[in-house]
Amino acid sequence: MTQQPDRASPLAMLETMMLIRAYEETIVAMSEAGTGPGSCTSVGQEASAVGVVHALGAHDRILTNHRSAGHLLARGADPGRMLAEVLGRRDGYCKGKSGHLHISAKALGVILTSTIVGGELSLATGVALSQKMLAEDDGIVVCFFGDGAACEGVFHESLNLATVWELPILYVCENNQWQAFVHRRETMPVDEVRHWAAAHAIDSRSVDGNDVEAVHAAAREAVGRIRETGKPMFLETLTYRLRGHFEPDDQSYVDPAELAAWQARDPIALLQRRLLARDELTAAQLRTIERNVRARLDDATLFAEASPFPDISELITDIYA
Amino acid sequence: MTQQPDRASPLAMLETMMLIRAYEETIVAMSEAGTGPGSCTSVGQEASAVGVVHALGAHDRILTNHRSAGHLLARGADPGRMLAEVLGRRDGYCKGKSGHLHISAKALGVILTSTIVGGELSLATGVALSQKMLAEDDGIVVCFFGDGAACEGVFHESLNLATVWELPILYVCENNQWQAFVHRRETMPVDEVRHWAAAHAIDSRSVDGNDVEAVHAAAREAVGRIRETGKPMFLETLTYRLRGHFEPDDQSYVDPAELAAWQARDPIALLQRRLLARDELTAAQLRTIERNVRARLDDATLFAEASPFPDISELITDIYA
Amino acid sequence: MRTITVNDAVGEALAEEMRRDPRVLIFGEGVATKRHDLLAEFGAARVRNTPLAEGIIAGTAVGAAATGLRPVVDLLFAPFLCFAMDEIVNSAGKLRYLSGGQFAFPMVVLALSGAGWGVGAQHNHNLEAWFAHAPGLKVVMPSNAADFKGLLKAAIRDDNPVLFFMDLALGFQPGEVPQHEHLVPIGRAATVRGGSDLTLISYAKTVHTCMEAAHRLAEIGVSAEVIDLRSLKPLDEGAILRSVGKTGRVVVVHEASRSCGIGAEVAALVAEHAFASLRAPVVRLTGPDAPAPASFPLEQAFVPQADAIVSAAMKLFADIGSATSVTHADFPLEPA
Amino acid sequence: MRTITVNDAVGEALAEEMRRDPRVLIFGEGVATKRHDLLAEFGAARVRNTPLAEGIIAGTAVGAAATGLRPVVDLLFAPFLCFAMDEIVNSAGKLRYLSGGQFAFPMVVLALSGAGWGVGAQHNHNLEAWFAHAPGLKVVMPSNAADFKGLLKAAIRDDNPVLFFMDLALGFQPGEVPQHEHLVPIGRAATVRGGSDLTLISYAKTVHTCMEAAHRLAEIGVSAEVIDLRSLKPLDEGAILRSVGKTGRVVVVHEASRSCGIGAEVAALVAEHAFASLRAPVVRLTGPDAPAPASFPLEQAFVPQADAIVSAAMKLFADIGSATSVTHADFPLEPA
Ligand SMILES: Cc1ncc(C[n+]2csc(CCOP(=O)(O)OP(=O)(O)O)c2C)c(N)n1
Ligand SMILES: Cc1ncc(C[n+]2csc(CCOP(=O)(O)OP(=O)(O)O)c2C)c(N)n1
Ligand SMILES: [Mg+2]
Ligand SMILES: [Mg+2]
Repeated sequence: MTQQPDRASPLAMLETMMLIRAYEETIVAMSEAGTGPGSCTSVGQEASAVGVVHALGAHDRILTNHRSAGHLLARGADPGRMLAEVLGRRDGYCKGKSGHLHISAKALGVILTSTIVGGELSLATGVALSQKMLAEDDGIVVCFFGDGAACEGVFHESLNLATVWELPILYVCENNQWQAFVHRRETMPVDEVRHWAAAHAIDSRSVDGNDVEAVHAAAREAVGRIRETGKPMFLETLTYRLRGHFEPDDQSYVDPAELAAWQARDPIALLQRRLLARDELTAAQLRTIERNVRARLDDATLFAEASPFPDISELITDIYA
Repeated sequence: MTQQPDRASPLAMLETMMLIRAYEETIVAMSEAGTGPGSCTSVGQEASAVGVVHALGAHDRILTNHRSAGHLLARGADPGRMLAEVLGRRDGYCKGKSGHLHISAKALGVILTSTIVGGELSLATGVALSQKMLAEDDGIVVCFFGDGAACEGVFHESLNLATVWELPILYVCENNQWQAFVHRRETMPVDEVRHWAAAHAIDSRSVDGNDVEAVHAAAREAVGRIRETGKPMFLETLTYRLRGHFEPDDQSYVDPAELAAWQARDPIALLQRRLLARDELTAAQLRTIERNVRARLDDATLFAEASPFPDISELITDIYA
Repeated sequence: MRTITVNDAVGEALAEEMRRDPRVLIFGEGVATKRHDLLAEFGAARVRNTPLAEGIIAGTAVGAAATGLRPVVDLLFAPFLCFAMDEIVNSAGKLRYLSGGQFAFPMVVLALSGAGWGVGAQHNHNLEAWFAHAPGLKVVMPSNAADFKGLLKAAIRDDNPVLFFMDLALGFQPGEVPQHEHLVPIGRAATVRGGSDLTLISYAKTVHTCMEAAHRLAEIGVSAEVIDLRSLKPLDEGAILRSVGKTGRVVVVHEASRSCGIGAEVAALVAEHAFASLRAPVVRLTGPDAPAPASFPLEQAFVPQADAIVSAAMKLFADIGSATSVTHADFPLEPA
Repeated sequence: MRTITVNDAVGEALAEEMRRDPRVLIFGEGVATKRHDLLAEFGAARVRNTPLAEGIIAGTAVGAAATGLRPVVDLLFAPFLCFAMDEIVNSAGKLRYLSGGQFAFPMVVLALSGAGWGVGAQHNHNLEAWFAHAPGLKVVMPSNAADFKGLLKAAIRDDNPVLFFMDLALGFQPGEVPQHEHLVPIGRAATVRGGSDLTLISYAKTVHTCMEAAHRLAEIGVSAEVIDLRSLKPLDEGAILRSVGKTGRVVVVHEASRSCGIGAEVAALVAEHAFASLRAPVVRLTGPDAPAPASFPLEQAFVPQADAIVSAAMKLFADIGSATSVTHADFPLEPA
């Protein structure tokens, strides 16, 4: 499985990150205007999503959770169909039945999104078992989850089974320091989930989750190792949830100093500054990307808002196969 | 909380261990004769039960599981009432409703025995919370469970909560190498559960579970530390299930060499040899203990078999408080 | 009397009971963050955030309840109870019995469910019937602010595990709540409207839909009695049978799915114990046997509506011999 | 035809389906140890022991089913399902729907329950109704060797999650099973005895109790039809309604507790859709609303007996007006 070289380029990653941000901002605007529902945005966590997903091959599979927009868009999901899903419309990836919380897109290999925190961890081992037993290639499984999910017992059950059965899974813990309205430090004795993972004899690392190049390098290495050994690995992206848990959220319970410190490390601004400084990006290019992204989101919004609601008869379809 | 000095003496511990063995042999004999049900015996694990329980004070509380006879007897439970319970009789600790799998004895501080593997781990934190918030003394909670239970996610949830809330719990993992019909090595990547426990920032140790003096020393130290700090500790007793999972069990799936090696380390024979060698026990004393224990079990059997079955009306009592 | 919302009624019940009894405490994911008034008044030992792990939250409550505390745990949305079933069903529900009565489990589990937020089936699943089917538990699901307050206070004082289900759509609904101490006994239904021709039986938000239907039925000359079950276990069988004994016609309405739901229990009870009084088929009007969709119009359609209740009721006055299936939105009977 | 035990029928079904379809695999705690014949024939990749963790066993099955495998998982005793509810109910049951039909979940969950081993309520709890109440699942619970085999094979071939409950007491019961390929469609009840005066409806081991009762009723001139539901979801509503249409009298019998059980669903169905045919109250005869005790005589008393069925049936021929409560062993209606 080879990577399209451009997917791995910092510029490609920047564009995807900016697309994700613009998408989430669109959702927030709709929610504020009362034309869309609340949602769990991935603002601040774009580097984690893009760094990992841009390191995957076409046959790899992804499981994700309630904060999935970044993973889906990085995988190439159409923002129009995603928005349509968020709005509960017929052209959404799940015909509007999911709404924003459990969007999956089988054709893109985005399998089994669960909004039960920990659900994705319980399912990932089975998807990896299929990869191992049925796949003709060396496809692996990436399972995205949060620091909160790591507190559910099924996190340990999943890692243990993956170890014992030697399943090709990259566990990506997006440690954004928050678990809904509870700070991570209230729920675990250490700062990094990787200590828990390592106890399962899994190769476990953490990386600056706001530095997309660092995430991408770590993910590429991990993916390569998993293809080679068939064994699971654990990668923790240390990042921050810059907006609240669920829109709207006034974040009154958040320490302003902590928030400000992480805002100063916004992953998109960080990459832009770095690329400008390295002369890999010009101000004009940046404006072009911005315009492209804006245009895609405008189209997406038009598409989504034009999509009709599902017919009431859909209430009882897709229950049984 | 001070210990009765004699409870801590090797001789006292030997006698309890022999009582437990005789009890389990009684159950096995009944089961073979068809006069009693099958059960999960603790044969081979007596040192673990006695070493720990003899280190506790009167206000400490115990939670245990399906393999609980040793813990109960070491705590001073009446073998007659235990046998009556196993036989489903009215004078059993639970009026015959439990049978052998979930015997609890509130008056002895043996709280909430669960035969759902992992159940005791999910309950221990609450009992410890009561000790911490309500108790006038420095009572602690001991939670006994097996290596299999450590595979349930709730093991990790329990240890994590105990750490985060600083609960006075001594977790005692009786690692007997078997999880029903599956060898421990098939279910975890390391030989000792303590590696999993340590990841929760809990002071975690393992000890030769067939050496009652070693277990007792480790338990006393742990109990003292918990009383001092209020924080949980983890103690693993490395031992072996000398009989099958549940009577009758031909152990055809067990490696005979492994079984023989552990039989050679039978905790009772080991202590007897050691005490005889140290001149702390004479052959005559040993015979006396044997006779005492035998007599207690004979009485217990008579008591249990004489106890009537509960009245059918008991089917619907004790459901609601 | 004064008017407060359901959410405020819940807050009052918690505060009053914590004030009254120092053994009462509350914990759960975000409880200390969200209920800062309780935290301020009762301190960090009695108002606790937890790690994100429903199993150990519930298990801790069970262990604490057995040994002298009276915990209330907030497990957020009903589907998350799926991670706490062992602790609630196998431990809290059974260990009193299995121990021969040595332990009691005075604890309350709070959980939200029902349509209204467009979050789909992993947040919205009406699971109350599961707990009515399991031994040793009590289950309540109120419909108005006064009952929320009075039943929650009673649940906290009860020596048994009580599942307290909160219909999400009711949270901001205002209602009159007595100023003084207000307790509602568990196990007692409320006849919220008297009537003589037929009985509408429901609980939670669909009680209001039944009231609307009853109002419309009155306009066309049909006198409908409306019973709000409030307690789903124990069920107030006397109140149900008395009403049916009078009216001879029943429509049971709830949002939860039909198969083995509370409506099945009520219908079966009536078919056995009020058979001689029955003048028409016992009709259930329930949510479909489907996961709850997120899409707004589908989510709305999931919930039984007053129109459907009125037309189901009207059919009961037709000739019995010709009485045919009346199910919500005419969904097929079989899932396949 | 030849006679084999229920356990052997299960073993045959597994072996035949694994032979037929390489995507079928089985795993669980001790599965590879206990089913060494399957291990020998199909190898360690398809017959696996697991760590002791029901949640991940079930979750792995769900993930595998969504992506091309057809797993069978053995979760041992039904109460252990409490550790796997999220995976079964929130994932397997809902993710097809929530994904707009993108995924299917062809998987089978095996679980034992029922009296007969004296192991108490944490091993013995008849939970089948929970899964009949949850969307997206199928539930079967056979009563004889042939149906065990035929339904298990059908369950493995079904593209949906199927809960396969095995009544513990039946394991060693012999029965005739066809030599050749034998499939029993899910969703179809069996009329195991024809009759005209009343219908006894049951499933699992109490089908045999109903047969015994029918036999005794025949001796006193009452012709009882006996229906073995076999599938609890989908329920064969047609078969139930046809029989009641003929007999006008129904007793539903099961070991599971009454409140919101399968019997409630059957009774409610009849009370709605066969009302005009009913000539007597619809009676349920069930296990008490109690945890299952270990003590032998209590455990036996937990299960509905033929005596009680006969006397419940006889009461249905008394004057309707005087029909009174007929519940198992005359337990009080309310739990309190
Ligand atoms: C089993 C379960 N418990 C609780 C919730 C409610 N909830 C949704 S997201 C969330 C926080 C999750 O934290 P984390 O896993 O760190 O992910 P993040 O939201 O930070 O991305 C909670 C508590 C849930 N959806 N599922
Ligand atoms: C949740 C649950 N799963 C499975 C079982 C069946 N079971 C009873 S004991 C046992 C093995 C337990 O192993 P371990 O915890 O090591 O205890 P041991 O029996 O070795 O003392 C199993 C699988 C159970 N009782 N509960
Ligand atoms: Mg987080
Ligand atoms: Mg073990």
